[in-house]
Amino acid sequence: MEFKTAVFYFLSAILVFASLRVITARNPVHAALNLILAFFSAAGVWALLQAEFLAISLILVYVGAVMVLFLFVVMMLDINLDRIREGFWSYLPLGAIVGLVMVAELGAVMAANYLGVLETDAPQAVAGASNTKDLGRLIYTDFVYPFELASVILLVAIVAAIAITYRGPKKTKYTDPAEQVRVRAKDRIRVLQMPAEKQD
Amino acid sequence: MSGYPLLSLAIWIPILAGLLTLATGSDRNAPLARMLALAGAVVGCLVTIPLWAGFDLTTPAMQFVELAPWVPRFNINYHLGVDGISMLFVILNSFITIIVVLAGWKVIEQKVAQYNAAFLIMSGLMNGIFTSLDGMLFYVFFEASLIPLYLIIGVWGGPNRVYAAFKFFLYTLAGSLLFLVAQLYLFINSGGSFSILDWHQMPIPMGAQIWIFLAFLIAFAVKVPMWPVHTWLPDAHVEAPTGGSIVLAAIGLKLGAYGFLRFSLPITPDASHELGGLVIALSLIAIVYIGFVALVQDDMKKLVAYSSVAHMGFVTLGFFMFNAMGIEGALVQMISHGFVSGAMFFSIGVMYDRVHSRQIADYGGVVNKMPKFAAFFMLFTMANAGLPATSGFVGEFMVILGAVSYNFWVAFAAATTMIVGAAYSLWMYKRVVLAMSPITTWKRWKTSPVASS
Amino acid sequence: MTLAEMSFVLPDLRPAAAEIFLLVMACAILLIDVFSKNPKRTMTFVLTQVTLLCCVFITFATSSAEITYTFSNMFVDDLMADFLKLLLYLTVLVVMFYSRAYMLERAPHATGEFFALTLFATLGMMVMISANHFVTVYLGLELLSLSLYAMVALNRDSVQATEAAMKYFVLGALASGLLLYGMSMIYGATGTLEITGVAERLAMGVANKTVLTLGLVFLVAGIAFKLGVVPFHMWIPDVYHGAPTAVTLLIGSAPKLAAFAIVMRMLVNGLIVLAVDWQQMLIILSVLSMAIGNLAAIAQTNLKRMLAYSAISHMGFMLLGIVTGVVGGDARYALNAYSSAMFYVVTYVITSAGTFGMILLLARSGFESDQLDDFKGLNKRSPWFAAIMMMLMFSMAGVPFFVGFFAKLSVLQAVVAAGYMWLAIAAVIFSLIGAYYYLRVVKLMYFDEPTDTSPIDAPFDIKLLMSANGLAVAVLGIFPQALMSLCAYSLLRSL
Amino acid sequence: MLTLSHFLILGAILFSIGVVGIFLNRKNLIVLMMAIELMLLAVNMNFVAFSHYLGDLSGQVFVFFILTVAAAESAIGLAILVVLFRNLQTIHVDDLDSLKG
Amino acid sequence: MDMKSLYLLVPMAPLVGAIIAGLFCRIIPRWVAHTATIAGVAIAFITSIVIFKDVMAGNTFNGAVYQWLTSGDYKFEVGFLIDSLTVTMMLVVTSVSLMVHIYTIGYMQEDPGYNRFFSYISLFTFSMLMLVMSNNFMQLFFGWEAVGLVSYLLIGFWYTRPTAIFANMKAFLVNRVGDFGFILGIGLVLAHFGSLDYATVFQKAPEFANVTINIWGSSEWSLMTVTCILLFIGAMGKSAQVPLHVWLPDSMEGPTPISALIHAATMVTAGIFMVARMSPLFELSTTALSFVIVIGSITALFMGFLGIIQNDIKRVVAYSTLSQLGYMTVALGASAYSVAIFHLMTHAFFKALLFLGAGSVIIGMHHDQDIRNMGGLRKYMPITWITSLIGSLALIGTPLFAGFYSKDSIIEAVKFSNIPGSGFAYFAVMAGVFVTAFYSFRMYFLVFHGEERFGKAHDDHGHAAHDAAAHTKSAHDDHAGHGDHDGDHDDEEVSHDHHHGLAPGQKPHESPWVVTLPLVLLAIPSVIIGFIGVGPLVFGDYFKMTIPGTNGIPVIFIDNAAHPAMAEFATHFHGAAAMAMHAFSTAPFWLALSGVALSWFFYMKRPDIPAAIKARFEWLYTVLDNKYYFDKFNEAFFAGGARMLGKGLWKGGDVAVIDGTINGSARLVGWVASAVRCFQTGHIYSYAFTMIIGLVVLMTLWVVRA
Repeated sequence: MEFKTAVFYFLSAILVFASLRVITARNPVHAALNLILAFFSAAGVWALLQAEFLAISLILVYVGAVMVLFLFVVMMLDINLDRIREGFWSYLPLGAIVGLVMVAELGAVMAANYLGVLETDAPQAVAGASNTKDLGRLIYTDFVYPFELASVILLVAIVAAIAITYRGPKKTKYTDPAEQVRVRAKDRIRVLQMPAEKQD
Repeated sequence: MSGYPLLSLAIWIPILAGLLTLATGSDRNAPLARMLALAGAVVGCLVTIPLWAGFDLTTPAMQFVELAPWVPRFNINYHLGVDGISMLFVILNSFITIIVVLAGWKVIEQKVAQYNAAFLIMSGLMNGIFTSLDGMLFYVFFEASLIPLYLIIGVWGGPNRVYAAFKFFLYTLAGSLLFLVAQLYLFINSGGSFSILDWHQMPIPMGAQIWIFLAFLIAFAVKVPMWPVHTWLPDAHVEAPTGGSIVLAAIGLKLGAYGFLRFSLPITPDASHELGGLVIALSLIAIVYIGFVALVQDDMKKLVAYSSVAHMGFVTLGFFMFNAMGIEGALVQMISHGFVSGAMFFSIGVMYDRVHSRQIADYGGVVNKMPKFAAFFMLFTMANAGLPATSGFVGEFMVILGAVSYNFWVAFAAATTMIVGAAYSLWMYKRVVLAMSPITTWKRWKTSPVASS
Repeated sequence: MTLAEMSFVLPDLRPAAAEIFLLVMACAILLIDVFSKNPKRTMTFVLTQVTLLCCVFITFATSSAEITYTFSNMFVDDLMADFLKLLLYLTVLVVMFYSRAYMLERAPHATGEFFALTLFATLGMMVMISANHFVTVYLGLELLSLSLYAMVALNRDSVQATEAAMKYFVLGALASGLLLYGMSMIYGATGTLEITGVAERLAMGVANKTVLTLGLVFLVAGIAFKLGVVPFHMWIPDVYHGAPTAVTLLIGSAPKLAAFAIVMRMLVNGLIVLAVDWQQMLIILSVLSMAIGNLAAIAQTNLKRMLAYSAISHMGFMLLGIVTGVVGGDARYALNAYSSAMFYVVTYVITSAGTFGMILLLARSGFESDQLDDFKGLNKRSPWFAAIMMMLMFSMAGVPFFVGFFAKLSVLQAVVAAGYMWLAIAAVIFSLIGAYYYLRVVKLMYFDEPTDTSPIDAPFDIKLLMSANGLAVAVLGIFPQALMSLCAYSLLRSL
Repeated sequence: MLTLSHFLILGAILFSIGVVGIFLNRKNLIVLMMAIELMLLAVNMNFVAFSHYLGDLSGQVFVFFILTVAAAESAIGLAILVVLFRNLQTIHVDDLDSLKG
Repeated sequence: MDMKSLYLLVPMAPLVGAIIAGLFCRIIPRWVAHTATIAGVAIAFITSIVIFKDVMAGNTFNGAVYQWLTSGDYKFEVGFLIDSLTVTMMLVVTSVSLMVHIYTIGYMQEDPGYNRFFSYISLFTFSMLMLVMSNNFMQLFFGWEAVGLVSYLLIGFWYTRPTAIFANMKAFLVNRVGDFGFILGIGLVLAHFGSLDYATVFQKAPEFANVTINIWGSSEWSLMTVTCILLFIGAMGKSAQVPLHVWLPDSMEGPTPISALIHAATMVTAGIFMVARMSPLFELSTTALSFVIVIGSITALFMGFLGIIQNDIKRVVAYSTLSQLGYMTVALGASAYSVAIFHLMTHAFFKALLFLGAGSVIIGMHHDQDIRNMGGLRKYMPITWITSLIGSLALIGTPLFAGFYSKDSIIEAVKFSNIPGSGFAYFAVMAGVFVTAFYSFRMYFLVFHGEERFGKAHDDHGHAAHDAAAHTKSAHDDHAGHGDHDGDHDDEEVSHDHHHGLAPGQKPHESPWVVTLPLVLLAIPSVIIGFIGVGPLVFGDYFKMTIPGTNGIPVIFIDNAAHPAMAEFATHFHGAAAMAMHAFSTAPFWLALSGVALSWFFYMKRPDIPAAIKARFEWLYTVLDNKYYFDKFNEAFFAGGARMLGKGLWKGGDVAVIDGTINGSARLVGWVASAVRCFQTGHIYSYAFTMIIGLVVLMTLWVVRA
């Protein structure tokens, strides 16, 4: 087994283990940390595939930004840890079966069709070519349209996140006389019938 | 004569009049709505008179044909025309509309405009059905006519009206959807034509014919209605207001029979012969079985509804024996049943409006209060029982005679209606019009504002 | 690598003029809204509508019968795109009219954002419609989805709305994952991400069939989620139900056009060689959708939820048109089939906009009017709107003379033409079951006595638009030819 | 020797874990989101691998966009989560059942 | 005026009268109504005489006057066949009808439905004339049903009486059973002969003598037998042959004039006429004739027995009518068609006489019909007495009276008949003579002779046959009950009993001249018609003229080779007078005489004996009193059975199975819907799971395939 393969298996093992921990961890903080670990390993695997730029972006963007955001939210929300484990094991067999079936089928197809595709068969990059540079060229030329779209998506994400969560400054209190005139009695008082809420 | 699109007028005048009536809105304008509706119905009926007058009896071809592309994408044409059979139905329908508007004149006090509009629109749609020479146009009218009747039953109907309305709508829709699929098959296999006349010319292999025939059968059997898909009819009749019952009986049921004539027999002639036995068996069950069921009904409308099923059994029986006598008898029976059952329901409505009960047990001795009515009701009852010199007789007589040459026992079973039909008609007449009256009814009768006639 | 290779040639922007204009305007509106003090957001609203109207003109002006590719073949402009976009603008325009009062009432803080996000969502749909590349499909889809996720949650104090948003988000992300996985497989098998390129590679027959099929399964799953067909429909009822009605209206109408577009782009334009496979998959999904959708709708008490299930069944029915395009390798009927599906979608969008609009029309402050029982005795309260609603319901049920009938007819004839007689029969049987619950709405409006007798309180413009919408259903039902031909014409070149 | 299928199978395993994570997890919505991230990671793995073995960079560009979108998606998802938590005081998956039937 | 117009005039004149009296019954005064109708019938009668003369001169006619409809090759026409048989019937019908019309003026004078009644009986005359003048089966059936309808209307004339409206329904329905067979018979004729025209059918009939048809399984039946039996079933209904006789006694609920006109003289003989008309068909099937003769003889004998125990004056006459119809049927069965027609004619006169006489008695008794309340009326109603005596004598077959010739001819014909069943028939008609004499004179003695029992307070005993409630009203005008019901006694409206009777001390009076005149006019033919008619009608050439339009088929066709009875009988006939002389040495005369004597002994001499016999043979009395339980059986088996079957089919078939299936499938859909709904649990994981399962299934399907 050549070195590269060994590295792959090593990273893969970590990756799979960390991924499993993500979905099985009791504590969401642990899950998040495991996810970070998984991203690191994945970045390693991508490096094996000569996708250096993406490997680094993964760490920078994901681990640096997204996962921190995750952790931040996890910690901000006061989560009731007692209930976290309940009912896990009873669903596991079913989940495992479905998961294994998927893996088996996908794996079978991959193995059957791509086991013969060796790394040496892959078109070798031109010596001295920079992955980052090539990507950059593509993104700013051929992919300029998606690139713009991606920016719009980020803009939407910003607007949306703010629109949803931002409660607004409580300073301005204005009244609208027109609204006040137009108001009707039944707008003021509304009799609600509420079902007794379950205490749980 | 042919300069005017008479058939279009017969279809659209009632519909436009209906919309106009609808526009009068609330019940404050009820008198206006009634007048408008009556005017629409009368004009709608008047335009059908030239059809009668200008009809050329010497040719079997379609007359007063109108042809214009409607949906060229599917080669659906606005193709109208009448032959001797459909012409009669157009006139019958337009005439019945006047009756219906009049029948609801005093009685309907709620949502008058909507009531009359529903009937007028339905009348136009029915004319559309009878005059369509394009399969899809036929279907469109056929199904659209469900809507007004659904509303009529549901809005102005009796206590169990919701059940009846749904049953009516879904039953009929179930049948007609298969009909739609069959039509599409024909459309595809005729190289993209919805023209009924084209389909008449089209050779279809036997296997396909059987399927098409069965699809047609289900659609039209529900509408006729034939046993065992008849159970919507008693419910619909019982719950519908008088006008609804009249239209349903006089015109609604004819649609199925008309469908057999226009579609099943000419388009799938071989399958019709092949499966004629099935239809005949069902018809005979309708005649005998339903006859007995009618005998024991406590509700007048239900009784007449069941008797309608039995009478329509003669129509389908006549069609599928494939002799001239049977088919002509069936045609006569169709027309006759239109008048007779319409009149029966009208009569029952007249009594209902005074006593507010349809239970036979609540009546008796009506003749003492309304002798003229009793005489007319006698006439209709006798026609319902198929007495000679009434229209009810001719059809049954011819179908039975036709049946004898088809098969003796078919005729035998069909002829039992001579006894059973008379039994339920006369028994009802005896209990309702003659005989003594239960005291309760008389009390109610007296308090009724329109007790004298 | 030379400098010349690095040079950037400005792509032809003309075909994408509408998108660019919309994006600019959306950003501008965002900014203007921030500075607008008007609590009724009149400016934002008017600008939004003006933008959409301008887009109508731009698209109309730039449309041509030729198929134009731009942005390195990532963007395609053909007649189908133009037609769908025009419908899209109009739909969104109508949706905005219906929604304005409602949103001002329910989410006054975010009404401006509502308009902006709607525009972004519209942009997303436009991108999807014009996508010729998996990346653009994906980005358009996400642009739409993210906007919608946020809009569902705009009514942020509502438990139901936020719950719906969460569900929509999680399931939507799952679906995106499936779609991406499918794209990756197809990329692996064909070596390209460009849809027309995929088609070329497939036509050459170099691709690995197994991998392609596997990718196809994932792709179909992802698309099925967008269309909302069983078993990828689970989000539909909850989101329709939980979202603010205005958002439900948006989700329930315009995105169906975009979903249809990506079906056409990816499955028909890209993977037509695999038609046998995806047609069979879609047949299964379609039958399941018609069954589950119609059955579950019967048991509903909430009108929005009922309409959600009805949407599922309608999308199932629409798929019937898609699955009959290629018969035994023979694509003779393709135009007929796909244009019937398109006609179905278009009519569904019109009808669906009307029904949700009706709920909005009847909703008041503190009263959602989304329960079936809220429609009791509507005929007494307002005969006109009861009649409109009745027309919409009968159109949904496929009863003539309403446009829904011709939609069903055109799809069914495609099915029959393809020889799937059993499929046609199954479809009509499920339509029959479906008719029941539409009839029930009519029953509530006409046969029952009203429990709530308050008059209908809605702005005049909405009433007018609502009437126009209802009448459109009837008028298109009487004269369906024009729309049918448009559908067929717009697809003619794109196949 | 590393073959393409190595990477693809790794991607498949990751994808399955992500998928299973979504429906196995009945506890925490955040974990659900993480499972989604795993799925996207698996997709990215596929793209990168294919891209490498095909010698075509567009796969990697796609990954780039997926990462961008995933980040935006997370932002919105977390925003929804926060609002939800404000309303429900919980992000327990089981508690999200006011809409059903 | 050409003959065709004259033929048309015969039925149309009464129709016009009926229309005038009927349509304007509320406007026109009574005299207009009866004048118009009587004029109509009188015109018909006179015209009939003219036509009779014409026919005698050999001018027969067969042709259509109106084409009703055509269906394929078949034509349905209204047409007339005028020959000796037709014209005989026309004369009988119009003359009796005329008498009844006149009589009605007196009988119905207090009835508010006066105009309506005249309209009905004129309408009936029209229908009956159409029936007898028809030249085809369809018109025959029309007339057949039309007379049934009018009979229905007239039996229920007093429609507030429950018994009347029950009786009319019963009459109609039982007749419908007959019509059921009749129409099938007509259908067979049409199916095989291809025409409904008498002449055409008779012409073709011999070709079909040996044709068989497959009715059931593999058994082949003779076409003519089946057809004739079916046609005869129609006749059984109309002519009240066992077991379809049950309606006739009940039909006595109608006013007496129509009992005379319809239920004695004309309508009930339609069946006899029809079979005689169809003689070219019946002659081709000995089996059918055998069936006819057996049915006829059962009716003749057993219905006579019932007459013995009746106490209602009209019912006695009614059972006698049944019995006499049986005689006619026996004659038909014995191929003695001419004898049957002859008896029909004589019977029409003397039975109309008896009924009208009974009616006169009823008027005199103020509508009490119980003969036990009468007695000694001869003093008070002399004309009625004499005419009734003549009628009774004619009925029992006193030599020289009309009934003698016809009845003895029947007995003789049966004696010579050789078809299966004629032996029994001979016994039955012989025994019938005695029975007839006994009950006729029982009635005669009880009514006109002996102790005066009227004017006493009488209990309701004996009214059982009418099951009327009580004598609550004394006013006559309540019969018809309409028009004058104000709100006050609506609620107490219980039963308008028609039987009021004389108040104590009141004496009966002779009826007015309009009543007695018809009695006298009918008494004349009752005496003489037999003497005049027997020669030409039974043995002469009268019925041997050719049916117009056929190739020499006589009006009454007898296959002398197969059925030689008439031929043989003819050899024994040596003139009317000789026949009367000869009678004193034959059994029938002595049987009749002993019947009369016995009744005199029982009811005049020793009135205790009948009571003793009744006590001794209680069971026999019960059987007779219940009319052999026919009514009870019909009520329980047919009516009850039909109702039960209907209920069963309705509740079991329609409601349970069909609606059960429909509603069940709707419920099933509903159930599935709520089950489907359960899948939408509201939990994200289950949604995701569903998606994944869907994905895995699709994947599995396609990967496994690949």
